Amino acid sequence: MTRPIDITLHQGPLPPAARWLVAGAGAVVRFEGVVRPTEHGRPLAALHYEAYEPMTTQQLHGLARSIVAEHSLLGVRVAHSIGDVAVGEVSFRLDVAAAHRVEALSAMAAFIDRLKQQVPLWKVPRFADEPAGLEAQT
Amino acid sequence: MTRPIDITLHQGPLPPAARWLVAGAGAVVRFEGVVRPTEHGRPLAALHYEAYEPMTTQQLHGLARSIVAEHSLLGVRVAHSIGDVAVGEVSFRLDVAAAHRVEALSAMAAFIDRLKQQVPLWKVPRFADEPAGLEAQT
Amino acid sequence: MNLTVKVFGPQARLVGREEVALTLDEPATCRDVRRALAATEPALASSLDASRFAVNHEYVKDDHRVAADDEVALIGMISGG
Amino acid sequence: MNLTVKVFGPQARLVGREEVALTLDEPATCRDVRRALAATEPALASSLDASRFAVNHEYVKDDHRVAADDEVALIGMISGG
Repeated sequence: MTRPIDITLHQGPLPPAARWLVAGAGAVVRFEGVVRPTEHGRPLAALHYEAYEPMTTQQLHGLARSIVAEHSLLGVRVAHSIGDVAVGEVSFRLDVAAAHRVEALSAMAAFIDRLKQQVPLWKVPRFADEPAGLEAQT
Repeated sequence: MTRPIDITLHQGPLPPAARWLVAGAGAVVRFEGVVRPTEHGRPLAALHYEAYEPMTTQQLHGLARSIVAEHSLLGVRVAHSIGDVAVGEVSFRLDVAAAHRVEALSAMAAFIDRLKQQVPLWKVPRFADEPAGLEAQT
Repeated sequence: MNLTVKVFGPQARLVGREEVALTLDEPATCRDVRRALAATEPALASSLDASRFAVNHEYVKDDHRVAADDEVALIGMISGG
Repeated sequence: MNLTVKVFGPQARLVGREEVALTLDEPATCRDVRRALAATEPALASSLDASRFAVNHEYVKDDHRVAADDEVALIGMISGG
Protein backbone atom coordinates (compact mmCIF):
# COMPACT_ATOMS: atom_id res chain seq x y z
CA MET A 1 0.00 0.00 0.00
CA THR A 2 1.29 3.46 -0.87
CA ARG A 3 1.80 5.77 2.08
CA PRO A 4 1.85 9.18 0.46
CA ILE A 5 4.39 11.64 1.77
CA ASP A 6 4.40 15.11 0.32
CA ILE A 7 6.87 17.82 1.37
CA THR A 8 6.75 21.39 0.07
CA LEU A 9 8.71 24.53 0.86
CA HIS A 10 6.75 27.51 -0.34
CA GLN A 11 7.95 31.07 -0.88
CA GLY A 12 5.79 33.36 1.28
CA PRO A 13 2.58 32.56 3.14
CA LEU A 14 0.86 29.27 2.40
CA PRO A 15 -2.24 29.63 0.27
CA PRO A 16 -5.39 27.78 1.41
CA ALA A 17 -5.21 24.08 0.67
CA ALA A 18 -8.01 21.81 -0.46
CA ARG A 19 -9.24 19.03 1.73
CA TRP A 20 -6.85 16.11 1.67
CA LEU A 21 -8.44 12.69 1.65
CA VAL A 22 -6.53 9.42 1.67
CA ALA A 23 -8.17 6.09 0.82
CA GLY A 24 -9.02 4.10 3.93
CA ALA A 25 -8.41 6.96 6.33
CA GLY A 26 -10.94 7.46 9.12
CA ALA A 27 -9.19 10.49 10.62
CA VAL A 28 -7.59 13.34 8.73
CA VAL A 29 -6.06 16.03 10.90
CA ARG A 30 -4.67 19.35 9.74
CA PHE A 31 -2.46 21.67 11.76
CA GLU A 32 -1.90 25.23 10.58
CA GLY A 33 0.63 27.48 12.21
CA VAL A 34 -0.28 31.15 11.95
CA VAL A 35 2.01 34.13 12.60
CA ARG A 36 0.84 35.70 15.86
CA PRO A 37 0.59 39.49 16.29
CA THR A 38 3.31 39.82 18.94
CA GLU A 39 6.54 38.20 20.04
CA HIS A 40 7.49 38.64 23.70
CA GLY A 41 4.87 41.39 23.80
CA ARG A 42 6.38 43.40 20.97
CA PRO A 43 4.19 43.97 17.89
CA LEU A 44 5.31 41.96 14.89
CA ALA A 45 4.99 42.82 11.23
CA ALA A 46 6.05 39.42 9.95
CA LEU A 47 8.26 36.43 10.52
CA HIS A 48 11.06 35.77 8.08
CA TYR A 49 11.69 32.03 7.57
CA GLU A 50 14.89 30.46 6.29
CA ALA A 51 15.65 26.93 5.17
CA TYR A 52 18.92 25.22 4.26
CA GLU A 53 18.21 23.29 1.11
CA PRO A 54 18.41 20.46 0.25
CA MET A 55 18.97 19.47 3.89
CA THR A 56 15.66 20.95 5.10
CA THR A 57 13.60 18.97 2.63
CA GLN A 58 15.66 15.83 3.28
CA GLN A 59 15.12 16.14 7.03
CA LEU A 60 11.38 16.73 6.56
CA HIS A 61 11.17 13.62 4.38
CA GLY A 62 13.08 11.54 6.90
CA LEU A 63 10.94 12.78 9.76
CA ALA A 64 7.74 12.09 7.81
CA ARG A 65 8.85 8.55 7.00
CA SER A 66 9.67 7.91 10.67
CA ILE A 67 6.34 9.25 11.89
CA VAL A 68 4.39 7.28 9.26
CA ALA A 69 6.09 4.08 10.43
CA GLU A 70 5.87 4.76 14.18
CA HIS A 71 2.20 5.80 14.13
CA SER A 72 0.91 3.53 11.32
CA LEU A 73 -0.19 6.53 9.31
CA LEU A 74 -1.75 6.33 5.87
CA GLY A 75 -0.07 9.55 4.76
CA VAL A 76 1.61 12.81 5.72
CA ARG A 77 1.68 16.12 3.91
CA VAL A 78 3.86 19.03 5.02
CA ALA A 79 4.15 22.57 3.70
CA HIS A 80 6.38 25.24 5.23
CA SER A 81 6.95 28.82 4.20
CA ILE A 82 10.28 30.39 3.46
CA GLY A 83 10.71 34.15 3.28
CA ASP A 84 8.34 36.64 4.85
CA VAL A 85 4.99 35.66 6.31
CA ALA A 86 2.90 38.51 7.68
CA VAL A 87 0.92 38.44 10.92
CA GLY A 88 -2.24 36.38 10.51
CA GLU A 89 -0.90 34.36 7.61
CA VAL A 90 -0.13 30.65 7.60
CA SER A 91 3.53 29.56 7.64
CA PHE A 92 3.20 25.86 8.31
CA ARG A 93 0.68 23.17 7.48
CA LEU A 94 0.76 19.53 8.50
CA ASP A 95 -1.84 17.04 7.26
CA VAL A 96 -1.92 13.59 8.78
CA ALA A 97 -4.17 10.72 7.69
CA ALA A 98 -4.70 7.58 9.77
CA ALA A 99 -7.25 4.85 10.22
CA HIS A 100 -8.22 6.20 13.65
CA ARG A 101 -8.01 9.45 15.54
CA VAL A 102 -5.64 8.32 18.28
CA GLU A 103 -2.77 7.62 15.90
CA ALA A 104 -3.47 10.77 13.92
CA LEU A 105 -3.37 13.05 16.97
CA SER A 106 -0.32 11.44 18.57
CA ALA A 107 1.51 11.54 15.22
CA MET A 108 0.75 15.22 14.83
CA ALA A 109 2.14 16.11 18.25
CA ALA A 110 5.24 13.98 17.70
CA PHE A 111 5.88 15.41 14.24
CA ILE A 112 5.77 19.00 15.43
CA ASP A 113 7.94 18.30 18.49
CA ARG A 114 10.62 16.68 16.35
CA LEU A 115 10.33 19.30 13.60
CA LYS A 116 11.28 21.92 16.14
CA GLN A 117 14.23 19.85 17.37
CA GLN A 118 15.80 18.58 14.19
CA VAL A 119 14.67 20.28 10.99
CA PRO A 120 16.84 23.18 9.79
CA LEU A 121 14.26 25.94 9.69
CA TRP A 122 14.75 29.34 11.23
CA LYS A 123 12.59 32.31 11.89
CA VAL A 124 13.62 35.90 12.42
CA PRO A 125 11.07 38.41 13.69
CA ARG A 126 10.42 41.59 11.74
CA PHE A 127 9.04 43.92 14.34
CA ALA A 128 6.43 46.47 13.41
CA ASP A 129 8.53 49.32 14.82
CA GLU A 130 11.82 48.61 13.04
CA PRO A 131 12.91 49.07 9.42
CA ALA A 132 13.88 46.03 7.36
CA GLY A 133 17.46 45.18 8.31
CA LEU A 134 19.86 42.47 7.28
CA GLU A 135 16.90 40.29 6.37
CA ALA A 136 16.20 42.44 3.35
CA GLN A 137 19.54 41.44 1.87
CA THR A 138 19.17 37.70 2.31
CA MET B 1 -12.73 39.00 23.96
CA THR B 2 -15.15 36.97 21.87
CA ARG B 3 -14.47 33.25 21.84
CA PRO B 4 -16.38 32.10 18.79
CA ILE B 5 -18.26 28.83 19.13
CA ASP B 6 -20.06 27.51 16.10
CA ILE B 7 -22.11 24.29 16.10
CA THR B 8 -23.76 22.84 13.00
CA LEU B 9 -25.68 19.66 12.31
CA HIS B 10 -25.69 19.05 8.59
CA GLN B 11 -27.93 16.70 6.60
CA GLY B 12 -25.67 14.28 4.71
CA PRO B 13 -21.90 14.42 4.21
CA LEU B 14 -20.08 17.60 5.18
CA PRO B 15 -19.02 19.70 2.20
CA PRO B 16 -15.44 21.02 2.17
CA ALA B 17 -14.97 23.95 4.53
CA ALA B 18 -12.86 27.01 3.98
CA ARG B 19 -9.86 27.68 6.16
CA TRP B 20 -10.93 29.01 9.52
CA LEU B 21 -8.77 31.76 10.95
CA VAL B 22 -9.32 33.40 14.32
CA ALA B 23 -7.63 36.66 15.31
CA GLY B 24 -4.62 36.10 17.55
CA ALA B 25 -4.50 32.34 16.97
CA GLY B 26 -1.09 30.78 16.40
CA ALA B 27 -2.40 27.23 15.97
CA VAL B 28 -5.51 26.19 14.09
CA VAL B 29 -6.18 22.47 14.07
CA ARG B 30 -8.84 20.67 12.05
CA PHE B 31 -10.02 17.12 12.59
CA GLU B 32 -12.13 15.41 9.95
CA GLY B 33 -13.74 12.06 10.56
CA VAL B 34 -14.23 10.05 7.39
CA VAL B 35 -16.44 6.98 6.94
CA ARG B 36 -14.11 3.99 6.59
CA PRO B 37 -14.72 1.25 4.03
CA THR B 38 -15.38 -1.55 6.52
CA GLU B 39 -16.79 -2.14 9.99
CA HIS B 40 -15.52 -5.22 11.81
CA GLY B 41 -14.20 -6.39 8.47
CA ARG B 42 -17.57 -6.20 6.70
CA PRO B 43 -17.80 -3.84 3.71
CA LEU B 44 -19.85 -0.74 4.42
CA ALA B 45 -21.94 1.31 2.04
CA ALA B 46 -22.54 4.18 4.45
CA LEU B 47 -23.10 5.15 8.04
CA HIS B 48 -26.46 6.51 9.03
CA TYR B 49 -26.21 9.18 11.76
CA GLU B 50 -28.96 10.23 14.12
CA ALA B 51 -29.21 13.16 16.51
CA TYR B 52 -31.78 14.04 19.16
CA GLU B 53 -32.51 17.71 18.72
CA PRO B 54 -32.35 20.13 20.40
CA MET B 55 -30.42 18.12 23.01
CA THR B 56 -27.61 17.19 20.63
CA THR B 57 -26.87 20.80 19.72
CA GLN B 58 -27.22 21.88 23.36
CA GLN B 59 -24.73 19.23 24.47
CA LEU B 60 -22.30 20.19 21.72
CA HIS B 61 -22.52 23.83 22.79
CA GLY B 62 -21.95 22.96 26.42
CA LEU B 63 -19.01 20.73 25.57
CA ALA B 64 -17.48 23.42 23.36
CA ARG B 65 -17.82 26.04 26.09
CA SER B 66 -16.16 23.71 28.62
CA ILE B 67 -13.27 22.89 26.29
CA VAL B 68 -12.73 26.55 25.40
CA ALA B 69 -12.48 27.40 29.11
CA GLU B 70 -10.34 24.43 30.14
CA HIS B 71 -7.83 24.80 27.30
CA SER B 72 -7.83 28.59 26.89
CA LEU B 73 -8.98 28.29 23.31
CA LEU B 74 -9.71 31.23 21.05
CA GLY B 75 -12.53 29.39 19.30
CA VAL B 76 -14.17 26.08 18.43
CA ARG B 77 -16.19 25.10 15.40
CA VAL B 78 -18.04 21.79 15.13
CA ALA B 79 -20.00 20.27 12.27
CA HIS B 80 -21.58 16.82 12.38
CA SER B 81 -23.60 14.96 9.78
CA ILE B 82 -27.02 13.50 10.30
CA GLY B 83 -28.52 11.01 7.87
CA ASP B 84 -26.48 8.92 5.46
CA VAL B 85 -22.77 9.49 4.86
CA ALA B 86 -21.18 7.21 2.29
CA VAL B 87 -17.77 5.57 2.59
CA GLY B 88 -15.00 8.10 2.03
CA GLU B 89 -17.15 11.09 2.92
CA VAL B 90 -16.70 13.36 5.92
CA SER B 91 -19.21 13.04 8.79
CA PHE B 92 -17.53 15.14 11.45
CA ARG B 93 -15.31 18.21 11.51
CA LEU B 94 -13.79 19.91 14.51
CA ASP B 95 -11.81 23.15 14.19
CA VAL B 96 -9.91 24.42 17.19
CA ALA B 97 -8.01 27.71 17.43
CA ALA B 98 -5.53 28.52 20.18
CA ALA B 99 -2.55 30.73 20.79
CA HIS B 100 -0.21 27.74 20.80
CA ARG B 101 -0.20 24.21 19.50
CA VAL B 102 -0.11 22.41 22.85
CA GLU B 103 -3.51 23.72 23.95
CA ALA B 104 -4.98 23.17 20.50
CA LEU B 105 -3.92 19.53 20.32
CA SER B 106 -4.91 18.66 23.88
CA ALA B 107 -8.27 20.39 23.41
CA MET B 108 -8.93 18.41 20.26
CA ALA B 109 -8.26 15.07 21.93
CA ALA B 110 -10.38 16.02 24.95
CA PHE B 111 -13.26 17.27 22.82
CA ILE B 112 -13.49 14.08 20.79
CA ASP B 113 -13.21 11.84 23.86
CA ARG B 114 -16.05 13.65 25.57
CA LEU B 115 -18.13 13.91 22.41
CA LYS B 116 -18.13 10.12 22.25
CA GLN B 117 -19.12 9.84 25.92
CA GLN B 118 -21.82 12.45 26.31
CA VAL B 119 -23.26 13.84 23.09
CA PRO B 120 -26.42 12.14 21.81
CA LEU B 121 -25.28 11.08 18.36
CA TRP B 122 -25.69 7.60 16.98
CA LYS B 123 -24.50 5.76 13.97
CA VAL B 124 -25.98 2.71 12.32
CA PRO B 125 -23.99 0.88 9.68
CA ARG B 126 -25.48 0.28 6.26
CA PHE B 127 -23.58 -2.68 4.98
CA ALA B 128 -22.80 -3.04 1.31
CA ASP B 129 -24.39 -6.50 1.16
CA GLU B 130 -27.76 -5.72 2.76
CA PRO B 131 -30.79 -3.84 1.50
CA ALA B 132 -31.87 -0.69 3.29
CA GLY B 133 -33.84 -1.81 6.36
CA LEU B 134 -35.51 0.05 9.17
CA GLU B 135 -33.14 2.91 8.57
CA ALA B 136 -34.93 3.77 5.36
CA GLN B 137 -38.09 4.50 7.31
CA THR B 138 -36.55 6.78 9.91
CA MET C 1 -49.06 6.10 34.38
CA ASN C 2 -48.38 5.64 30.69
CA LEU C 3 -45.02 6.84 29.44
CA THR C 4 -43.23 6.56 26.13
CA VAL C 5 -39.46 6.40 25.99
CA LYS C 6 -37.65 7.50 22.88
CA VAL C 7 -34.87 5.21 21.69
CA PHE C 8 -32.30 5.91 19.00
CA GLY C 9 -29.68 4.44 16.73
CA PRO C 10 -28.65 0.84 17.37
CA GLN C 11 -31.07 0.55 20.30
CA ALA C 12 -33.96 1.59 18.06
CA ARG C 13 -32.90 -1.16 15.62
CA LEU C 14 -32.72 -3.68 18.47
CA VAL C 15 -36.29 -2.98 19.61
CA GLY C 16 -37.58 -2.44 16.07
CA ARG C 17 -39.06 0.99 16.74
CA GLU C 18 -38.22 4.47 18.00
CA GLU C 19 -40.49 4.66 21.02
CA VAL C 20 -41.29 2.14 23.72
CA ALA C 21 -44.58 2.48 25.61
CA LEU C 22 -44.45 1.62 29.31
CA THR C 23 -47.01 1.50 32.12
CA LEU C 24 -45.56 2.46 35.51
CA ASP C 25 -46.92 2.74 39.05
CA GLU C 26 -46.77 6.27 40.43
CA PRO C 27 -44.61 7.84 41.69
CA ALA C 28 -41.99 6.64 39.21
CA THR C 29 -38.32 7.47 38.77
CA CYS C 30 -35.91 6.77 35.95
CA ARG C 31 -34.87 3.70 37.90
CA ASP C 32 -38.40 2.36 37.41
CA VAL C 33 -38.21 3.25 33.73
CA ARG C 34 -34.96 1.31 33.44
CA ARG C 35 -36.49 -1.76 35.13
CA ALA C 36 -39.60 -1.60 32.97
CA LEU C 37 -37.53 -1.26 29.80
CA ALA C 38 -35.45 -4.28 30.77
CA ALA C 39 -38.60 -6.31 31.34
CA THR C 40 -40.37 -5.13 28.19
CA GLU C 41 -37.43 -5.15 25.79
CA PRO C 42 -34.98 -7.99 26.42
CA ALA C 43 -33.04 -6.86 23.32
CA LEU C 44 -31.82 -3.87 25.35
CA ALA C 45 -30.36 -6.03 28.14
CA SER C 46 -26.74 -5.77 27.07
CA SER C 47 -26.74 -2.01 26.56
CA LEU C 48 -29.15 -0.73 29.20
CA ASP C 49 -26.69 -0.57 32.10
CA ALA C 50 -24.39 1.69 30.09
CA SER C 51 -27.22 3.96 28.97
CA ARG C 52 -28.45 7.19 30.53
CA PHE C 53 -31.79 8.92 30.55
CA ALA C 54 -32.59 12.41 29.40
CA VAL C 55 -35.76 14.03 30.62
CA ASN C 56 -36.91 17.04 28.66
CA HIS C 57 -33.52 17.10 26.89
CA GLU C 58 -31.35 17.12 30.03
CA TYR C 59 -29.38 14.22 31.44
CA VAL C 60 -30.81 13.09 34.76
CA LYS C 61 -29.85 10.59 37.44
CA ASP C 62 -31.83 7.44 38.01
CA ASP C 63 -33.58 8.88 41.08
CA HIS C 64 -35.16 11.61 38.92
CA ARG C 65 -38.98 11.54 39.13
CA VAL C 66 -40.80 11.30 35.82
CA ALA C 67 -44.27 12.54 34.95
CA ALA C 68 -46.55 11.39 32.17
CA ASP C 69 -45.97 14.53 30.15
CA ASP C 70 -42.16 14.40 30.38
CA GLU C 71 -40.19 13.68 27.25
CA VAL C 72 -38.05 10.72 28.28
CA ALA C 73 -35.20 9.50 26.08
CA LEU C 74 -32.85 6.58 26.44
CA ILE C 75 -29.34 7.76 25.54
CA GLY C 76 -27.27 4.67 24.92
CA MET C 77 -24.78 3.23 22.44
CA ILE C 78 -23.85 6.73 21.36
CA SER C 79 -20.95 7.07 18.93
CA GLY C 80 -20.56 10.51 17.46
CA GLY C 81 -17.47 11.76 15.69
CA MET D 1 43.14 24.78 6.45
CA ASN D 2 40.64 27.45 5.54
CA LEU D 3 37.00 26.59 6.11
CA THR D 4 33.79 28.57 5.86
CA VAL D 5 30.86 27.73 8.11
CA LYS D 6 27.36 28.63 7.02
CA VAL D 7 25.17 30.22 9.69
CA PHE D 8 21.43 30.90 9.51
CA GLY D 9 18.53 32.72 11.03
CA PRO D 10 19.09 34.40 14.39
CA GLN D 11 22.71 33.25 14.49
CA ALA D 12 23.37 34.90 11.12
CA ARG D 13 21.92 38.11 12.56
CA LEU D 14 24.10 37.78 15.65
CA VAL D 15 27.31 37.53 13.62
CA GLY D 16 26.12 39.96 10.94
CA ARG D 17 26.72 37.62 8.02
CA GLU D 18 25.81 34.19 6.65
CA GLU D 19 29.25 32.61 6.53
CA VAL D 20 32.11 32.65 9.00
CA ALA D 21 35.65 32.03 7.69
CA LEU D 22 37.92 30.01 9.97
CA THR D 23 41.52 28.84 9.80
CA LEU D 24 42.10 25.46 11.46
CA ASP D 25 45.08 23.22 12.05
CA GLU D 26 44.82 19.87 10.32
CA PRO D 27 43.47 17.35 11.02
CA ALA D 28 40.35 19.12 12.26
CA THR D 29 37.05 17.86 13.60
CA CYS D 30 33.77 19.61 14.24
CA ARG D 31 34.92 20.03 17.83
CA ASP D 32 37.72 22.24 16.51
CA VAL D 33 35.23 24.13 14.38
CA ARG D 34 33.09 24.74 17.45
CA ARG D 35 36.08 26.04 19.45
CA ALA D 36 37.19 28.29 16.61
CA LEU D 37 33.68 29.68 16.17
CA ALA D 38 33.47 30.45 19.88
CA ALA D 39 36.77 32.30 19.72
CA THR D 40 35.99 34.17 16.49
CA GLU D 41 32.36 35.02 17.16
CA PRO D 42 31.61 35.82 20.80
CA ALA D 43 28.02 36.66 19.80
CA LEU D 44 27.43 32.91 19.32
CA ALA D 45 28.52 32.03 22.86
CA SER D 46 25.03 31.59 24.31
CA SER D 47 23.71 29.42 21.48
CA LEU D 48 26.72 27.43 20.35
CA ASP D 49 26.45 24.63 22.93
CA ALA D 50 22.90 23.87 21.82
CA SER D 51 23.83 23.91 18.13
CA ARG D 52 24.77 21.01 15.88
CA PHE D 53 26.88 20.76 12.76
CA ALA D 54 25.86 19.44 9.39
CA VAL D 55 28.57 18.41 6.98
CA ASN D 56 27.49 18.06 3.38
CA HIS D 57 23.86 18.31 4.51
CA GLU D 58 23.99 15.52 7.10
CA TYR D 59 24.08 15.95 10.87
CA VAL D 60 27.41 14.80 12.30
CA LYS D 61 28.89 14.34 15.75
CA ASP D 62 31.63 16.60 17.04
CA ASP D 63 34.34 14.02 16.36
CA HIS D 64 33.57 14.11 12.64
CA ARG D 65 36.63 15.07 10.58
CA VAL D 66 36.21 18.03 8.26
CA ALA D 67 38.03 18.76 5.02
CA ALA D 68 38.51 22.08 3.28
CA ASP D 69 36.02 21.19 0.55
CA ASP D 70 33.28 20.08 2.94
CA GLU D 71 30.13 22.17 3.20
CA VAL D 72 29.90 22.86 6.92
CA ALA D 73 26.79 24.42 8.45
CA LEU D 74 25.97 25.46 11.98
CA ILE D 75 22.44 24.33 12.78
CA GLY D 76 21.33 26.25 15.85
CA MET D 77 18.38 28.21 17.19
CA ILE D 78 16.07 26.38 14.83
CA SER D 79 12.37 27.02 15.19
CA GLY D 80 10.27 25.63 12.39
CA GLY D 81 6.54 25.17 12.53
